[in-house]
Amino acid sequence: MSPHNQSGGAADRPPLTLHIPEPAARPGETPRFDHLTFSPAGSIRRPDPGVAEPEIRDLPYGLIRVLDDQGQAVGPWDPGLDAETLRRGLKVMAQARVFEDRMFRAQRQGKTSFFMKSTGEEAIGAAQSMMLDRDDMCFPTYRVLSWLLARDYPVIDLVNQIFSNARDPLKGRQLPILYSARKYGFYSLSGNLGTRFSQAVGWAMASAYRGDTRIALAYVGDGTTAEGDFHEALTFAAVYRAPVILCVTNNQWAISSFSGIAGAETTTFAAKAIAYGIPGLRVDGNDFLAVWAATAWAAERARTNKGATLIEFVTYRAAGHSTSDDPTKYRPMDEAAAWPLGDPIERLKTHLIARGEWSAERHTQMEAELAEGVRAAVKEGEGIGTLGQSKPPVSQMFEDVFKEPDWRVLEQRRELGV
Amino acid sequence: MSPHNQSGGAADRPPLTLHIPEPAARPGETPRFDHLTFSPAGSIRRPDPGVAEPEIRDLPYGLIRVLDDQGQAVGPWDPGLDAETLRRGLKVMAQARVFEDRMFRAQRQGKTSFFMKSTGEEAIGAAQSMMLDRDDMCFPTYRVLSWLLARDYPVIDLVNQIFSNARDPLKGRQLPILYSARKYGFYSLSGNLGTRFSQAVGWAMASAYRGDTRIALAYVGDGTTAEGDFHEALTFAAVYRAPVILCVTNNQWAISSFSGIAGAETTTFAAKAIAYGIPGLRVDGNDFLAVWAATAWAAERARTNKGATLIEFVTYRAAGHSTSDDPTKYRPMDEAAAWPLGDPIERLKTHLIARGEWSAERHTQMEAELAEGVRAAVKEGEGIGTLGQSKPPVSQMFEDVFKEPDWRVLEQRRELGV
Amino acid sequence: MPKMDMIQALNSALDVKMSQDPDVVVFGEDVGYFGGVFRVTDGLQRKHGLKRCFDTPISEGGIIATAIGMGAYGLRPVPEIQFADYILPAFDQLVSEAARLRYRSGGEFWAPITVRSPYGGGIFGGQTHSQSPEAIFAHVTGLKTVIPSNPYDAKGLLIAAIEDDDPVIFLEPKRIYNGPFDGHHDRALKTWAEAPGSDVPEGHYTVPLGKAAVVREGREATVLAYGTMVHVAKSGIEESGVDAELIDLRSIVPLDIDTIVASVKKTGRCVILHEASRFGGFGGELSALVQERCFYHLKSPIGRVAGWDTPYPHAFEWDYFPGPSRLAAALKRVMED
Amino acid sequence: MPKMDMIQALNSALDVKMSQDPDVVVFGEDVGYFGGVFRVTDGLQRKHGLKRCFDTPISEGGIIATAIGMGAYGLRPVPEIQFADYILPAFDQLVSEAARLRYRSGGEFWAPITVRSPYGGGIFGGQTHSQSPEAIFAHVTGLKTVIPSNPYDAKGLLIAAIEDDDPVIFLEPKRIYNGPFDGHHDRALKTWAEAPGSDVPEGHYTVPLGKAAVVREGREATVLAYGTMVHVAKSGIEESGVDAELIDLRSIVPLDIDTIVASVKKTGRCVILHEASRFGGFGGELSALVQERCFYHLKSPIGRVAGWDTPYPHAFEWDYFPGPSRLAAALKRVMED
Ligand SMILES: Cc1ncc(C[n+]2csc(CCOP(=O)(O)OP(=O)(O)O)c2C)c(N)n1
Ligand SMILES: Cc1ncc(C[n+]2csc(CCOP(=O)(O)OP(=O)(O)O)c2C)c(N)n1
Ligand SMILES: [Mg+2]
Ligand SMILES: [Mg+2]
Repeated sequence: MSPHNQSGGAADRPPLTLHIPEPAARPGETPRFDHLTFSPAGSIRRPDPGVAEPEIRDLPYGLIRVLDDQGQAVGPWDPGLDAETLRRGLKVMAQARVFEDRMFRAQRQGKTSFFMKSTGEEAIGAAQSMMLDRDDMCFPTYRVLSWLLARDYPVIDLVNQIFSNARDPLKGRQLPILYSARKYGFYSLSGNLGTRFSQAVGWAMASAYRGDTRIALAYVGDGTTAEGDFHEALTFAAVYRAPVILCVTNNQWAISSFSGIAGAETTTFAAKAIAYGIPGLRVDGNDFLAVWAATAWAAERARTNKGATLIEFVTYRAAGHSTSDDPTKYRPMDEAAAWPLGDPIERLKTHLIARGEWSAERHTQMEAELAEGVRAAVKEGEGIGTLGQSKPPVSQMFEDVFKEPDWRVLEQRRELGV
Repeated sequence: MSPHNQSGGAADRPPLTLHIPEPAARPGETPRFDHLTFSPAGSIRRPDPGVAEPEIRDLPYGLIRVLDDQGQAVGPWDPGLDAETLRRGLKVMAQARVFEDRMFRAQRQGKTSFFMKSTGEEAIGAAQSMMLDRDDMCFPTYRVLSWLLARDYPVIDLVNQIFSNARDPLKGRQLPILYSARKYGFYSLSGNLGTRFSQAVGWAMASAYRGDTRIALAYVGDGTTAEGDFHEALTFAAVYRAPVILCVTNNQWAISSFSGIAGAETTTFAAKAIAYGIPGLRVDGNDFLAVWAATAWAAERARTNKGATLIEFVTYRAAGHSTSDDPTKYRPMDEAAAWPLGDPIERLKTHLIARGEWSAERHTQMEAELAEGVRAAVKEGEGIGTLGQSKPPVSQMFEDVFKEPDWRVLEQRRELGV
Repeated sequence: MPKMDMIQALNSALDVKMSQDPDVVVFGEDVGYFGGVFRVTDGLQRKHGLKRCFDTPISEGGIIATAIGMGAYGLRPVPEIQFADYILPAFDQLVSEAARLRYRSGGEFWAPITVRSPYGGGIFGGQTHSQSPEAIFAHVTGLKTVIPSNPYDAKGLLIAAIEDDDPVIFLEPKRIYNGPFDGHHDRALKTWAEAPGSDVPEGHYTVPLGKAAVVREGREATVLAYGTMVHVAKSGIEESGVDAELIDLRSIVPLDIDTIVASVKKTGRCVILHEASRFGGFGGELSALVQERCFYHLKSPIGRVAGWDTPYPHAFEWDYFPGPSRLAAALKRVMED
Repeated sequence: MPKMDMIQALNSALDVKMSQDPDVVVFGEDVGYFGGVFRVTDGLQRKHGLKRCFDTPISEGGIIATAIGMGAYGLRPVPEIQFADYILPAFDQLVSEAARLRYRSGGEFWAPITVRSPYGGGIFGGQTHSQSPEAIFAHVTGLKTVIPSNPYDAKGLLIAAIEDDDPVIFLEPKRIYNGPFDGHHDRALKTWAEAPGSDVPEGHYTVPLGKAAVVREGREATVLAYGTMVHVAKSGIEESGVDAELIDLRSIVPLDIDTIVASVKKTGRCVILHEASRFGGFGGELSALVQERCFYHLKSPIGRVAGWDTPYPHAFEWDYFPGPSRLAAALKRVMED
């Protein structure tokens, strides 16, 4: 007999049990966020961006915040931005919110097939778009409309894309909001999750290969971190020290599943950086200043050939997942209101007012102007046509499969008579 | 103008450069391992297996070792095994080495198509196979022959599989050494890397789902950790607290690429555990006692519903990658000899001799007996036939595609006349 | 007998099997508490418990790998992939592992998994919520691929798939979840209650894999279809005025070659209809098989009507979708030739 | 003109392009210092530098994703996947991303990548070093798939693929890397030096994608083949005694339909030969196309000779491999029918 089972036969052992994570609260229950750590604003040290990774393995477990509960900017991460910049950020965020509310209704009115909002998460795209260079490239998710708005992407082009009408810049080929806007540093979106995260690394490697100065930024949601692409992106980014900022937008939910199903029951997403020996920052995603500061830190690292940074933005998906979703089916109705990090627009507004650089009146007026601008753009888009009433020429269905069409496409065009 | 490019236009920036990791030494150079940390034997603390993960985030950066340079077992990880068990382990390792050397030659003699050795890594499969229960399941790589030998898998069956002959237990369908041995707790191997790592998690979840007591063990090589499957395995294991031990056999090389290409230039594979909030142990893979102890620790955790552990075994692939490989093309000829953790067989032998439980003579005699046993089995296998001279009935090519053949297979059998 | 739509029928199949067999376990993205984005797993977690119907990380590769491991242990996992477009990250697990496990292990291990996934177009889902990937599965030795076209079949086939000891890709035509869409997108959608195939027994029954159904008998031509296209074919045949026999393949692997060949030998003409893009699609295999076995009976070339060889385009849904008129035109063509 | 084998010709293509175009970058598992397990990238790192030919992590998904990102930036990446069996972990990146990027972005982004990968059987590589996955790529709108059969074409096609602005899957029949294997495994392997197609110019030239080659003219039947099977077809035709025309497709997407149709219209008979398993293989599409376009010229059913519908089995290499005798038998069958 071989000396197996030294530790006792199976018979003595207690039965195993399968653990299935469950969120703290379901509909009808009181919202709770005690599984999350929220460090006080200003409490996390800001190491030099050139710091070696072993020195900062605590950072993924803290929460970098600049704006405190009174709207003051505090601590070492305060990026010291001027009021002009902040007002611009505020406007971009407010515009995103107004636009999305409007288009959500348009979808409900049957003007398009589908829509998604970024409510509560507007600070992320806005601050990062403003902070980075024009020729850097963002590999977006569907929740970073504010990136485009911060770069003055024409609202009418958004509307036309969403309506898939004759002026749709994507020629009727894409689901609403899956924009592509090369000139605005906004890579082609697609419905499948995760796959562009690793492409961003390749893009950044190409910039480094050429000896250029452009860096890349990429997003995934908390849920999407579980895809293999996430790991591949981090691995390649770390191995080749790619100049890329890899961001996890942890909005607590992935459609109906909470962040614990994605692996955050007992740890943070920022901590995933440690696996790869790169810095991981955990940042208040509803704090425009903290987002900016963390991005600037990571960008400096990238631009000085120190390689990639992983940033987790802690935020909350205040709206439903999409127009196809009803979040009251799986989480407390008032969970958004209970979210401890508040609303990014309110927080920046409060800060500006506290600085004497903004007022409730100016805010109201700004919102009215933004609403008017959006209304005008939507009207213009409706004039061209909503989904089904207007579309690009059907020949566009057959273009761009390849650079040059092959006989199949030519024959099939003939068959359809277009 | 929007306030972009605050941090300066691209023109001011220094050019980026692409970093490509390179090993410390190439052919003709002096072997160097200074990128690795080797803690002294006995120096790493042994926390209670029930410990919470945040308490042990230092462990992935140390190296758990029991046998010191004099062959003494030292420190808290000493599993306190009796000499009988250790002699058995020694024998299994020696048998693996003798067998592989013999079959490597057989391949060179044209008796089969392909072969791979585990030289220098025998302690891992041997200790883990002996330590775990008979009804636990190993999801192997092609370098854990010692697992099977430790469970007395018949050598003749190995030989027949390698020769793909009429008695091949896998019916001629698999490349040599891609064994499957359910009764021996050895899951079906396949040529594609990584994919079984995540299946092991499902297997372990099934055991927990049923309330059984069986746990799973899975291996990947250092190179294979870069596959998406690795991340998926760790994610599911962590989320569902699966009773599984996930092992990375870091033998420094992946065919011709060194561990830095897999992401270990500035960190360890064990540290990947931190990303998932599970324990990560970094263990001397050439130290039979350390392998045993770490496995026992992780098994206890798994069996008490504390979930998964990631173990990195630091070892060295002393032979070429396979019979198709010539390692002198890409690494120093004498790198194996310079490996700081020595040879697992020599180290256990020295320990047993130091304990007065073994002798050089007994060792020589054992090796002779093992060689004789292997020779006899190979002879027997050759009697049945080597590759091309003997094979299972051709009808076996058509069996087991599905449980029941469909008309395609039936027709094609008829067409081939079998 | 109760009336069920496709979703209810599929839900009932899962419920029946979970009630009968403790080894049946259901998981996937949003399938647990929420009950699935298409509601197919609605109520199963509440009824059968957290561990028998649960949410997974967004990791299709991980979902299928986990299912294979569970299947190898002895369970009968029924993972859901939220959209068939998202099976691709798990393609390697399906092809290199699930499909090959029994063969390569000499029969020691196998993966009795049933991968459910909504597929197909017609819902303005754009490029990644509309695709029909069945051809790439059909080519993989060791995988079965099943596609129901009505509630009765959906339930019976799903139960058969779960009970099958081989890996089954179970593609659910999402366009007909709620009613038998016949391609006339400008008309009101019929409900299942008014349509055949919606009388669904509450309890256990199976529809065997590998048996096609002759949905409409005819003498002049044979139409081969599956999924949503069965309904499109019905209305296309009507529009054409051709007395065509309509065969609902129900499973493409195993394929009911006998029923196909018997029909084409009778009619002498054949049109194949599928949503997937045409080139390299499953229609090619069907055409080749029919041609090989019925060559001397064929009066005209076998026709194929399919999606165009482009990605699936949002605004051009109805230009892309192979609707009844395109089938009718093809039928007329095979009659003229 | 120098004589080259396939490996030398492919290496030369890479070298030529790397010398001409700084945007061409080569990477993959073991391709850097070592030069690739089949030696196709041998010497490129030494000559062109560490950054232009380098090793990658073992992560096919990551390799292709990285290549796509680089391609979108403006480079022309030529990633290697060590064996075509291992493309599958990258299948999603190829299908959902590389193939669709140009279309979905309205032409703003595209992925000018060339994915090289050794494929096919005949080397006792067992299940996962022998497969022929071309059919699943051929079905993907937006991907091109190229398969050379001799050194001259290999170099010219690879250069054309690298210069092409669309994603190209470049499958290298590994069985003929060193010589034109004709399926007679019991005879000594010919070297390329003795065979046609081995005179390979040192410098730049292209063989256009989408142009088949008529390798042998014939009057009685048409044989369609690619890769290793071109050589098998030659010897199978000889064995059959049939005066068959042999067409080497060279690329299956784009497909040279005109050459195929012209030949079958001339001969009236057709046999398709490929290594991949038969059901759902690319032979189905070819058969369907030929049947659709040449129906009234066909004198007998189109034949298909292919791998059996089983996984690729180690010991049964030559029972599985569709060798010359199986082709000869099929040719005789189409002549008799
Ligand atoms: C590969 C893939 N799998 C599944 C889906 C379906 N799906 C769309 S969004 C979503 C949830 C994503 O959650 P998260 O990553 O947290 O992003 P969030 O929506 O919260 O911003 C899922 C499962 C998909 N689009 N792609
Ligand atoms: C999916 C996949 N990709 C690539 C290969 C080719 N390959 C076989 S072994 C190997 C190296 C593996 O290295 P590692 O994981 O370190 O294991 P080791 O051989 O060192 O034990 C490679 C690249 C493969 N078999 N499967
Ligand atoms: Mg989320
Ligand atoms: Mg290794």
